[in-house]
Amino acid sequence: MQADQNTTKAGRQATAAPAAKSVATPTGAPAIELKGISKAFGTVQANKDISIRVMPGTIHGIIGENGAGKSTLMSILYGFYKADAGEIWIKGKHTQIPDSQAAISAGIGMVFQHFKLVQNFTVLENIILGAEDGALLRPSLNKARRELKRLAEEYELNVDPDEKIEELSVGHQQRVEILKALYRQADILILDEPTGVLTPDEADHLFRILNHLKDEGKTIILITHKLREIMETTDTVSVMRRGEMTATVSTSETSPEHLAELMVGRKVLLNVAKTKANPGRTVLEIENLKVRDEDGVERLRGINLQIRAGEILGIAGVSGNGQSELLEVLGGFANGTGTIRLNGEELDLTGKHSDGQSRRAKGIAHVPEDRHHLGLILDFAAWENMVFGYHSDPAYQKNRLVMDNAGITAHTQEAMNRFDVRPPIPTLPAKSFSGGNQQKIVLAREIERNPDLLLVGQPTRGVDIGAIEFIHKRIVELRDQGAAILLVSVELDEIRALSDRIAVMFDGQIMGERAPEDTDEKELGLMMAGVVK
Amino acid sequence: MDFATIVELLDSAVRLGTPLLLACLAGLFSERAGIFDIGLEGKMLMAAFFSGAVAAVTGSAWLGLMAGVGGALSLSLVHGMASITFRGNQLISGVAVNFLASGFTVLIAQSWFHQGGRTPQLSGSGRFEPITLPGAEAVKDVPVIGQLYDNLLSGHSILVYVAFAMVPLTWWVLFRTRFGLRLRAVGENPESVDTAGISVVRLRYTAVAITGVLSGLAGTYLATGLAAGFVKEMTAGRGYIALAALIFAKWRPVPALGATMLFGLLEAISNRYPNIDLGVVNLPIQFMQAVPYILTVIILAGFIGKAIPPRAGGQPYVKER
Amino acid sequence: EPAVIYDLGGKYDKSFNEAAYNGAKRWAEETGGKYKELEMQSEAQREQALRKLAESGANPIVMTGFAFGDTLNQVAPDYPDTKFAIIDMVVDQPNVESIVFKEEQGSYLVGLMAGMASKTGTVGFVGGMDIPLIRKFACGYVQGVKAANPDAKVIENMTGTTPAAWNDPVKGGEIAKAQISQGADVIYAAAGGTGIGVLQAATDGGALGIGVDSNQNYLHPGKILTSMLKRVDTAVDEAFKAGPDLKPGIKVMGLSDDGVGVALDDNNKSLVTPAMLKAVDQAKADIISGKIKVHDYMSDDSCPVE
Amino acid sequence: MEKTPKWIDVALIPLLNLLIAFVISGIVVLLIGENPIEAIRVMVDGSLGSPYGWGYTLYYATNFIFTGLAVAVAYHASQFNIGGEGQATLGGLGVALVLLMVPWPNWYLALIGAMIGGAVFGAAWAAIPAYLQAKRGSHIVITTIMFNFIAASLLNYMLVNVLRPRGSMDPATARFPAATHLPTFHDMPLIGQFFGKSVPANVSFFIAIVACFLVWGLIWRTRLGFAIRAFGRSEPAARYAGISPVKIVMAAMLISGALAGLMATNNVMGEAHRLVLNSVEGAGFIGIAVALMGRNHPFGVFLAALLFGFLYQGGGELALETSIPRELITVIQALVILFTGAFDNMLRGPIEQFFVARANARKEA
Ligand SMILES: Nc1ncnc2c1ncn2[C@@H]1O[C@H](COP(=O)(O)OP(=O)(O)OP(=O)(O)O)[C@@H](O)[C@H]1O
Ligand SMILES: Nc1ncnc2c1ncn2[C@@H]1O[C@H](COP(=O)(O)OP(=O)(O)OP(=O)(O)O)[C@@H](O)[C@H]1O
Ligand SMILES: [Mg+2]
Ligand SMILES: [Mg+2]
Repeated sequence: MQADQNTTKAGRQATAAPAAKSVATPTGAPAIELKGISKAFGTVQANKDISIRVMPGTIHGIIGENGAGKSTLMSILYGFYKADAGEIWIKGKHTQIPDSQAAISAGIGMVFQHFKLVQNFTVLENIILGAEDGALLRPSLNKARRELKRLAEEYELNVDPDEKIEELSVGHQQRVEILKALYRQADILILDEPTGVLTPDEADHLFRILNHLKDEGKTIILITHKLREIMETTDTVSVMRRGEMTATVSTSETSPEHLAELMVGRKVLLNVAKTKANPGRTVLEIENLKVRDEDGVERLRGINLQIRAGEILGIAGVSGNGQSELLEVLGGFANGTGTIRLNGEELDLTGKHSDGQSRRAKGIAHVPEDRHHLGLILDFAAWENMVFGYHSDPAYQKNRLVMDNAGITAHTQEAMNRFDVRPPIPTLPAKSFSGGNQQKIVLAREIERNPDLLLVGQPTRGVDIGAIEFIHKRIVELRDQGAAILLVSVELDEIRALSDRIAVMFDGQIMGERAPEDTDEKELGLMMAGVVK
Repeated sequence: MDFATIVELLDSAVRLGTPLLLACLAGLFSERAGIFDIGLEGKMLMAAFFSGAVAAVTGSAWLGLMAGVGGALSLSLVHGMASITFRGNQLISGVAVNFLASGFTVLIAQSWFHQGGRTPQLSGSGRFEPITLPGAEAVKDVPVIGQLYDNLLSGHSILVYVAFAMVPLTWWVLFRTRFGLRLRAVGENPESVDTAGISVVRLRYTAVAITGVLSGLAGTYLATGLAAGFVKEMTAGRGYIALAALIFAKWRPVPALGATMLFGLLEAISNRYPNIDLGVVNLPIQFMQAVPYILTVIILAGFIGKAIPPRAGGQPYVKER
Repeated sequence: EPAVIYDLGGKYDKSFNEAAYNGAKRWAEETGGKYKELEMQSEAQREQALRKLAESGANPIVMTGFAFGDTLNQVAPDYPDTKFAIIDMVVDQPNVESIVFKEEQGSYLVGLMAGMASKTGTVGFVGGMDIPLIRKFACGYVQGVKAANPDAKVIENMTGTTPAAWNDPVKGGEIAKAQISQGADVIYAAAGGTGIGVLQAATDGGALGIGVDSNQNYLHPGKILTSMLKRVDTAVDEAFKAGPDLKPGIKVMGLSDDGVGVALDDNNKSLVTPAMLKAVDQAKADIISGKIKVHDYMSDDSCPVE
Repeated sequence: MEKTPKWIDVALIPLLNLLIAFVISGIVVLLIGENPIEAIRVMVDGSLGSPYGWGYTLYYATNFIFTGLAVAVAYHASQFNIGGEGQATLGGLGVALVLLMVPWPNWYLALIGAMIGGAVFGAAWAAIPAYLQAKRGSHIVITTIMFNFIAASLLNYMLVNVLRPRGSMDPATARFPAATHLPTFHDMPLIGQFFGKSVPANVSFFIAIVACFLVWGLIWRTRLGFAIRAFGRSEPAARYAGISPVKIVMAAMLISGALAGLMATNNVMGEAHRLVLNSVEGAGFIGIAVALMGRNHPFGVFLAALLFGFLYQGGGELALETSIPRELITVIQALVILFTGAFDNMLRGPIEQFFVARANARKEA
């Protein structure tokens, strides 16, 4: 779930650009043509009347915000979901794709955003699954072993065929997925956000392979959030927004700014009105913080940081470099070693007092990265979510036994009004609110506590522009009231716009600190890649 | 304890372990495919009843066998519909299946035979009689080997040999065939199977059906091999012990043989020696009866190696929320 | 309208409860009367069943099995106008007739036959629930066996410690098989429904079985040496006949009044030798005359011959 | 999806499922050659048609309220406790020990003692599976099943080898002293005149009702309840909020076990006045059906317990009056669990789709 979702990186800095126009396609039958595809999940319309054509031997990019419907569309093409309406044409032929078997027969292979591998099977077993020749395994395995060797040589796709998937790195697992498709002789390959989980090196390797495949005449659809990748590798690109296909353009005729605007639907202005910080006493001091995960891998490798009252420290970095672990330790739900001092007082990192309750009692508020899994109980009403984590606070108790539900509801009503949560109905379950409004509920809960230290992870992920502006404003306000704020975001622009200081994390370490005005995207990018200290 | 006693105990363990073995392998297929099955008890009971009833009426153990398997299959279908088609809670479904069998068998038995919820006593061809293996008579007096052959290996009903043959067969199917590969995959990650173009639903129904057949054999053996007819609640918790054995065996066929035979031996010992005096403590019969359950708890607690169930086990496969 | 309540084994246990059922049926056939009957399904239901019948006006109410004792002791005073009869247990209430049998006497006779029929000199006994009543059966049996063959060995096993032991044929069969492998060639099953499995296993294993309570010779003709008859049927029949005039107090049924005995019929004719018949008749006469004293386990909770 | 009105979820779907279960049960009755209408008449008559019937119906309902609440409380912490049977068994042992070892002067002091005994023993029996789940990840369903069997063996041992009075053949304890007998409905002012001397329904019924209110308050009004529900809905979120999984699993299961154990005040102390084998009679399992039917809400549990009390008593009468065996209830119980539990989506799917379609149509408009 921690996939790197660099939603609208370029979008935020986009400026005016010419209106979108579909490019004229070359002659010949398209490899893929979708006509009028629609798909609803319950009341969510994930795809609305989508049409698209992809010419053979090209790399076609698809971009769009979180939840725009990209994965859904590709899953329909691959027969994983059934469309409610629409037609699929493959190589000029109207093709029914009721299930993945049909897609495979039509020469389509797909590498999903979340890999579909059997963890305790070997590479070989995963490769032949569903593509066995005959009822017995041995002949299939032998054949696959030979074939794998050939593919490995041809495409630099080396993996040990007898290794179990769970022993492989994410990058290698992805290779197995690509090998699976190639083994099935796919000539149309769909990759859903393949680079989100890769190191820059691995990503480069992947694109070399993709280009190689393209040169062989294969057709590739690439979903990504990273405009740079689109610009560097694709021939054409489609943009999706809220379930609709807003445009398809030739990559050579567009610019990142233009794409960003297409993606978001309007010109994007992102000026956070913010005065210069006025830092006071040191609130948070972290010394030599180390964290190991369940498998014993060191996720944080000696972090040192300080944050003062009235300043925002932004942590930039590709996701998966330890940011989540940092927030978890500070938030009290992961253990670590080292020293953390809040207002000069040392925090318990392993013992009885290293939990969310104790942290909150000390004045640490936390807007978690993943609001659905951590920040909210989706089945709880808004009023219950508004005190979630603070439910033991004496202010919310009627007496020693029972909670003051009526009081909490009234308090929630006010908070919802102040934070412009729509609809402002405290009794509605959290799952009934849209993503942006859910985020506002979490923010309201944490900010209204007037914490000494606010931890914020990805505060605007999947949130629309209007809400983004509002959320940023509240964070800055809190800073101006004298709180120390630790901001973690994979959106460089957000980091740059909000932070008073920027620290870059790579591989569990702080690569260095910069003042936002003294640095640029390029330098930060190199630091995030671990190249520059 | 002399050699003859040991052979006799082992012989008894084989008889008592056989229904456990069949039920355990039954559960293995289902759970390997990701469908938890705490309804083994009910399926065995259903099979015991239908096999007993049909064998009593027709006088044919083989017809009884078919009826028994049919009875267990029908409950498998119920469990399959609940957990595959309607994506219900597999544990709740299993509980319901057990109750259904426990009530239904007595209800029908009473209505058909008016013998207080049991079937008439089976005799002759209504039962699976012991089979004497070739040469058993001849070698019977040869010490050790002959005794083992005559007493332990020979003289069981056909279903016992079927059960033992099922062990290597299950292993082979699971690890050497396409079907086995897919079955294991669907229990670990159904999406991998789905995206490989294989129907998760069909695969899981097949697995559940195999479970029905095997638990049908288990119940049939109880009523027509081990005993001579159905009496109410005659499974007496054996389905749960089979489940315990399955966990004990970590969902693998060969260890399943070991686990079920161990539990069979425990039962044989407690039949023979109600109280076991270890000198220091005197183990009462109630303790002996609880040993399989206690062992299972210990295994589950991870004190003797961790038992990791198939990863997708117990969860319905839901594509669209 | 009289009523009978069967214990957990159910009225078709082919043994104890079935004997009661046969008695009730016989009464109905002879008198043309109607009676109510109930089968216990669980331990906790006893009181409700008893009260239900008493309140419905049934009189007398006969129940089979010691397990009703405690409950009856509670319920009987609430229905002073109803007569109760309980089999196998003594309940001291003014409206209760307690019917007990001298099972040791009948068991002695079948033991005698077993001792004579055994070729290996080893015989078996499979009891149901481990309670003094069943030990009483075992003790009489052992005495009979020893009377026929002082060197004979008797293997004794109980099926369990709870009422479930009355209804576990699979376990009964396993125990019988174990006894056969230890050399037993005659096995006496005093275990209610469990006995069915014992007799089956004995037949399968080439040993002779001995049935109990009802005449079970027909279950495996030619393979069952005899059955120890305990005339629960007579007891029920008589209680029904007495109707509301049932005489409270203790009624003991033994050899002298044919309350217990051995079953001889066409099914076991081939197995019973004239010598056996003679020995049984002699022993019977001696017991009635008091020449042979068969020890009653329940009189002192011990068995002198073991 | 939340587009469906609440009453559909809490009333319509359970009732429809119940209806299906009853219709199928009726078919089963037909199948065995009996008349289902007559069967229903006998059941209604025997369980609701007289104070005698009510006395038993409410007695059984009391058992089921306790076990149903036990399942429900655990369920709110997403723990599926099917160990109610074993916990109630141990509760019985606790009650018996308390009543036999202490010379209680009167019933209400004895009741307090018995409640503590039953609750502590029931909770203790739930504690081990709970601990193993919380600390070692052993699946609570399997461990509680195992603990049901172990409880049966333990009780068997205690009754046969320890608690059976000398000379008695029953595997049962001695009678509890008369001072500890609970007042039945017959002994109560006002209502006493309606009920016969023998009705088993007793003051425990009111304790069960109080328990419903307390559980309701616990789950929806207290901090602990808040934490239990939060943990039950999302374990990661609960950890984020600083709610300790171990504490919640333990707390919920201990309360659950205690509730199951409290059942013994009704059946052991209130009715049998001694501890016999299998005194629980499957009430622990019926608790599952009751909780499912009652949607894990104490009020729903109360209604469902009444329903099952009716089924149980009516089924008993059925066995007395007709030739339909008592096992019919087991079948009905199974069908109720099947349809309200496992087959829940069968109706829910189409019904929700209907409402989604309606919502979408409205959106279009
Ligand atoms: N299986 C599903 N069941 C219900 N709703 C779904 C399902 N999959 C996706 N959705 C919904 O459909 C919409 C489109 O989702 P989709 O995954 O296609 O977006 P995406 O463009 O791939 O986003 P991301 O960039 O986050 O991967 C979202 O609102 C999502 O919540
Ligand atoms: N996982 C989900 N489960 C149930 N309903 C959902 C889910 N995700 C979204 N919805 C429903 O879909 C509607 C649209 O949600 P979505 O998050 O796509 O809104 P949005 O248009 O992106 O708004 P925002 O910009 O505020 O995020 C919501 O009102 C919500 O009811
Ligand atoms: Mg996606
Ligand atoms: Mg959104």
